[in-house]
Amino acid sequence: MKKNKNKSLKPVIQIKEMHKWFGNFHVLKNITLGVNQGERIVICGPSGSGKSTLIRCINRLEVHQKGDIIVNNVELTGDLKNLEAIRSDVGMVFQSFNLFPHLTVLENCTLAPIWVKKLPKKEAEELAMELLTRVKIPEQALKYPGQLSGGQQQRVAIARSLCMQPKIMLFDEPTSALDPEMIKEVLDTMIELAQTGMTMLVVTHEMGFAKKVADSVIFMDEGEIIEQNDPKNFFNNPKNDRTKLFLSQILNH
Amino acid sequence: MSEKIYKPGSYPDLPPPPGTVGLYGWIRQNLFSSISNSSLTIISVVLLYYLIDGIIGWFFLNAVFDAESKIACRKIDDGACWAVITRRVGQFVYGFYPEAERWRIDITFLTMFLAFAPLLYPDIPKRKWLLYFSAFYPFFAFVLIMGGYFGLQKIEYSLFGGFMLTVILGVCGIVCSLPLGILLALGRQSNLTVVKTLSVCFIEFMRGVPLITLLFVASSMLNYFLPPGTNFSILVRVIIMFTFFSAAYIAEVIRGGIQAIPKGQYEAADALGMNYWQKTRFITLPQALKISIPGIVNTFIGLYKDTTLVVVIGLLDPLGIGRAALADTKWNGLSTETYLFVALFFFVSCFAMSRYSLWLENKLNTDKK
Amino acid sequence: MTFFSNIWRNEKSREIIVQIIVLFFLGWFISWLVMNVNANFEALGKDISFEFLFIPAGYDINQYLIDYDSRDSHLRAGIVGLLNTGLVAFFGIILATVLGIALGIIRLSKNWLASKIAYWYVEFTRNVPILLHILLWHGIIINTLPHPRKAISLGEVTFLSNRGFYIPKPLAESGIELIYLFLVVAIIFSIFFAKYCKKKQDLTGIQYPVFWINFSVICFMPLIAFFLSGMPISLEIPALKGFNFRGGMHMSPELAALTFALGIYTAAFIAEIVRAGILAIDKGQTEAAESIGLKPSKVMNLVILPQARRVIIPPLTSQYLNLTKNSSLAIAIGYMDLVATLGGISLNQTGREMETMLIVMLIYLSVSLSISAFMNWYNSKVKLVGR
Amino acid sequence: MKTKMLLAGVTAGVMFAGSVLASTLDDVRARGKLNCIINTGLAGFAAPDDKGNWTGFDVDFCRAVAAATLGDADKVNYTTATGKTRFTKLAAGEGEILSRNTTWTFSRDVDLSQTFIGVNYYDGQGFMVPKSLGVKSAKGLDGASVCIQTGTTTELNLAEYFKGNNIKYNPVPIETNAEAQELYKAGRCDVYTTDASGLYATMMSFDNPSDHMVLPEIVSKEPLGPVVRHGDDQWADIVSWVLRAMMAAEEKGITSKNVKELAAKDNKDKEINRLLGKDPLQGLSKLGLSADWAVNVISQVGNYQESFEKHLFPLTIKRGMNALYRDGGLHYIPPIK
Repeated sequence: MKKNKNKSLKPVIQIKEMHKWFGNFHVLKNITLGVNQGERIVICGPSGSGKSTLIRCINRLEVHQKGDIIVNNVELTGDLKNLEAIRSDVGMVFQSFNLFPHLTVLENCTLAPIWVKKLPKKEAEELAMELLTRVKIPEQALKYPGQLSGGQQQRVAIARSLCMQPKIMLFDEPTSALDPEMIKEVLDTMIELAQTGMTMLVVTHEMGFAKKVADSVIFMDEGEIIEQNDPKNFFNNPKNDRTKLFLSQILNH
Repeated sequence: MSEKIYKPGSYPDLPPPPGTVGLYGWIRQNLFSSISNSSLTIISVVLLYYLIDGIIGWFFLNAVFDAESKIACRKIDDGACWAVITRRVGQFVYGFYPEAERWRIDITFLTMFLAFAPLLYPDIPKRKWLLYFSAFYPFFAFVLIMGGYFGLQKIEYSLFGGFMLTVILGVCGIVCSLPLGILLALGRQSNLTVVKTLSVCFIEFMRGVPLITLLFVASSMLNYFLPPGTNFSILVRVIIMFTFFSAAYIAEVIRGGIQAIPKGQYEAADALGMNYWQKTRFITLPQALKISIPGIVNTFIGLYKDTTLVVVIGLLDPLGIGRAALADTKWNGLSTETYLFVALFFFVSCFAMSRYSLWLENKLNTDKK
Repeated sequence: MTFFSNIWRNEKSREIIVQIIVLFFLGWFISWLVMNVNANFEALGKDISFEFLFIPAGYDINQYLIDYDSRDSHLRAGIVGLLNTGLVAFFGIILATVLGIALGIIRLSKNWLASKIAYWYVEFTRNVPILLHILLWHGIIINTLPHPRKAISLGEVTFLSNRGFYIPKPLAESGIELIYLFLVVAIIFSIFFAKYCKKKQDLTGIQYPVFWINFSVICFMPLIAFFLSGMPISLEIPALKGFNFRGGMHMSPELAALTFALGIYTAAFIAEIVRAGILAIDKGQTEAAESIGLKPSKVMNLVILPQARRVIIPPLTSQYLNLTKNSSLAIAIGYMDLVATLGGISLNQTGREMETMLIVMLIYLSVSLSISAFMNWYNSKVKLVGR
Repeated sequence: MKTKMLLAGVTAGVMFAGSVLASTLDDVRARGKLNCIINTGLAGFAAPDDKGNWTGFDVDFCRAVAAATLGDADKVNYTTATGKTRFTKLAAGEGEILSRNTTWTFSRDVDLSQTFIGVNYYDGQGFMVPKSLGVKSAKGLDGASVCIQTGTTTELNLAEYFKGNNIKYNPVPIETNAEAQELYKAGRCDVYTTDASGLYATMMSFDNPSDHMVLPEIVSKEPLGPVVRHGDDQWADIVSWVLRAMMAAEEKGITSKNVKELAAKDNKDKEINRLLGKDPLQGLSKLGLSADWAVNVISQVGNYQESFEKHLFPLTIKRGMNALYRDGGLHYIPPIK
């Protein structure tokens, strides 16, 4: 896949010396990270390394205790108005889909646009259908999530986030809960999304995806960013020993 | 030995071994599978025989269904004297509601099923239209029962009694306690310490004291807490207490429902930028209430049974009507018949409700897959 | 203006503001209630005072576990009532537990008929209000049992009549100390023996029938002492004197009816809890236990019951609590419990509704709170360790 | 959606029954009905018949007050109360009158802040036993089980009497008369004690009344009468003069049969004229009653004697203390002037 070379260098996410603790446990240590508009970043690392926590801090699902996070020029603090603004600009896709089981696929997609963005119902539904078409499941619109396969559910979840017309998309291990034959359909959707120039932060172990799409790959361990590099260098000559060990473990099985 | 090539489907279906299917097989498996099992069966049969023999004789064969008085009953036969019921069945059902106006109660209760149907059976056809009726029903029922409007004769609370009173207390109690229970459940799950503490205190207090003491409060002390001159009818005061009492239990049921919702649901809603009330309205409550319906029905059954306690503060529910009947010279001494009749009424209605709750639970289980 | 909007927009300060508003309304509401009470009491010429607790009650109580006389105070009458509540709750809980567990197990029995009978029994009892159970049992006891003069006697020492059940009362004489001593020794021995056997099994794998050995030691040691010391226990046998039996231990029809009604009603709920608790254990647990070669009795004792207990005990405790609260319906048949003494006759004689009901409610509340505290402690203790 | 509907239900559930800021009489008139608190069931005094109408001696008094204030004896709502709940129900404003064989005592009058407006039945606590027991005096009741109706003065009288005579007994406290009756009949207790009137009422309800007897000892004074709340003197006066009017009517020979006739003509006895509205009664307007109030009471309910005969004679209760003063009883009526 051809990489998108003409990206603006406008930073959309700036994280500076950010720390986070769960009780006494220091999960994130001195994280500094900048993401430019249109950049695609893949975060990998062993389980428990804090990568999920990191991206959850970006839309304040987790509250960081020290340092700054600035998203779209708005600083994340306890201010509720700012939070609302950030959350409608940042979409998130979860490992376990988290679709609302009591609503149809269409209702899942229109709920937030109608109530948070205050779109008229008709407009919201049109937008939702358009995005469902984009993730290739418009025919499932009136079904309930429980009636869909895992891959389909995850694609609905992506469409649901896109309905808020976000500027940034966060993916938290979007394929880990899926059967192998469904991983591809989700990854394809994500690749298509990447081609539209969306800013994406993806926590995943799918190294194929990283090689294909990512502008840069981050390796985390024990709450620290160990290494950040473009995919070619990251996979071919990792600098850090821990990165080498990690790559040898996940690539050689 | 000639080699046989196996082809799928070529082996014939054989009948099962004898004695494992059919009536005989069923009896053998379920009643006489071992020595201890067989003896249990025999004991049960003997027990049942004596029970049924005694009961049928007293209940039906030797019973008297109509007579002038207890003495007249005893002259006819020595079984149960159901005349105390048949002669006063109107009182047992309607209390002292004027006879000419009883059709109003009949209509109210018949339409009640129509009003509840869309809430209790989600798959009912034309649900939406019925829901409008349900919303309108409380006013309809209130006007019809109380009167005073549209040329209907006004009826005083003190004439209410019998099963009608039971149903009114139960239904009003549960309908009023649902919103309060929901608020309490949300309060108990709230991050705000003050709100949480208040909800916990209220819930634990109501669940900690016997209902009878709350009814005493309703009957004797509630007025002290209101501005001088305020005067509620005892019926309203009792309904208030029932509401508080069952709201505490319903809050706990709904809290269970809320806790059963996976954390991911809230995270997804957060990520979409919803605020607390939007999350509560669109995500938490629809899911929590659906899970809690069987629990709510069970709470209702409990409340419905507890309405008998109002007899202690002098209201004439079926039990009170029964006791008033026993105070009548003619029927004195027929307590077993009276109590059994009331017990039977409660059994039939509560059993029906618990079957409904069971059906719903199974349905929810299959829905979830 | 911006200052206030900033405060309102901040997560933390918004929470604090909301809580202050709630507190303000709460304070206003409470003071409104207090003002109303004051105004009403002034209009009626009443006051709030607990002095009535110390004036003579003036009425008699038919059953007391501590000495009581009509000249004792209302406070003492209340304590007598509280003890009576405790007594009936104690008997009721024992009956409900035994019956409930038996029914729960019969419900799961492979015998279709027995299981059906248990099923209908449970349905019949739990769908009829407890008050009716109490009234029906009371009616049955006083209407079907004979007058004391025609009492049913079992061996001329135990009597059943509509005045209740009379059984002989053991009276201690000199020399009884030896029996107590032997009992204490037996219990201490059992504890050490159990520990010893456990250790022995851990080390060598040898298993002893510990339960049976300890059981017989605890039973027989006091019995031996009883004969050694020359049988120092005599029985006071109830006898018909005047209108009633006198002497012996007596269970009044009200206590009996209440015990039966509460026990039988609660047993229906306990049966369901026990059944659900056992069914809640995954079938795979039994299969796994059988596949490693455990005997059926060991499967039950070592695998199923420890897990089922965790599921059963919390709802069981709340049933016990319900039973205790339901015992307040004693008032309907004239059993003198807490509600009938302090919240009944005392209230009525003194006209102190506010004070008496406050005391009664606080007592029930503290009982139920301490039970739920215990339950929380138990839950946290047995909680499965999970990720 | 659902929550909205439920809220609608709540609004319907909150039903005010009006307030009592106005005078009691105005309240009753505005409502068009008198609220009267009566017994849950005591033969002869208050019990529902098979048709659901309350009848009895106490019920008659409610009817009389309704006749005097509203002109129609049927305009009464009956609220039932047990011995325990009656005072609180009255205090809570659930009725304007408590007409439920209630004993007039100092503490009830003063401490419980109620107004006893007179005595309509002189009673005393007695004991009923089955004749087969062979007891001739209350002093022979040592060791007996005694059924008591609670929420009354009964348990105090009993404790005092037995204590004074050093007799041991086993009290069985009961909430209502109906239950006490059941227990006594089933032999749960040897003795039933309550007001003698109640004992006679109970006895008559038995299959064989002659198998039982009321012991000669009357251990207390129980003047029974209607009660109203403290604080509305006008209302207390109305209720007390309704009671006196019924007794005065008996004294003057006015009955429900001849009251219309007497009211129409000029009687020699000026007291009759004043009572029946022929001659003006000073201050009647202060009570807020119409001139024909007593006519309404007597024509619709009857005089004291009629009510007594109708409800209490069937229980074999004799007039005794409850006769008029001139017949040797205790009822002495102040002059109607």
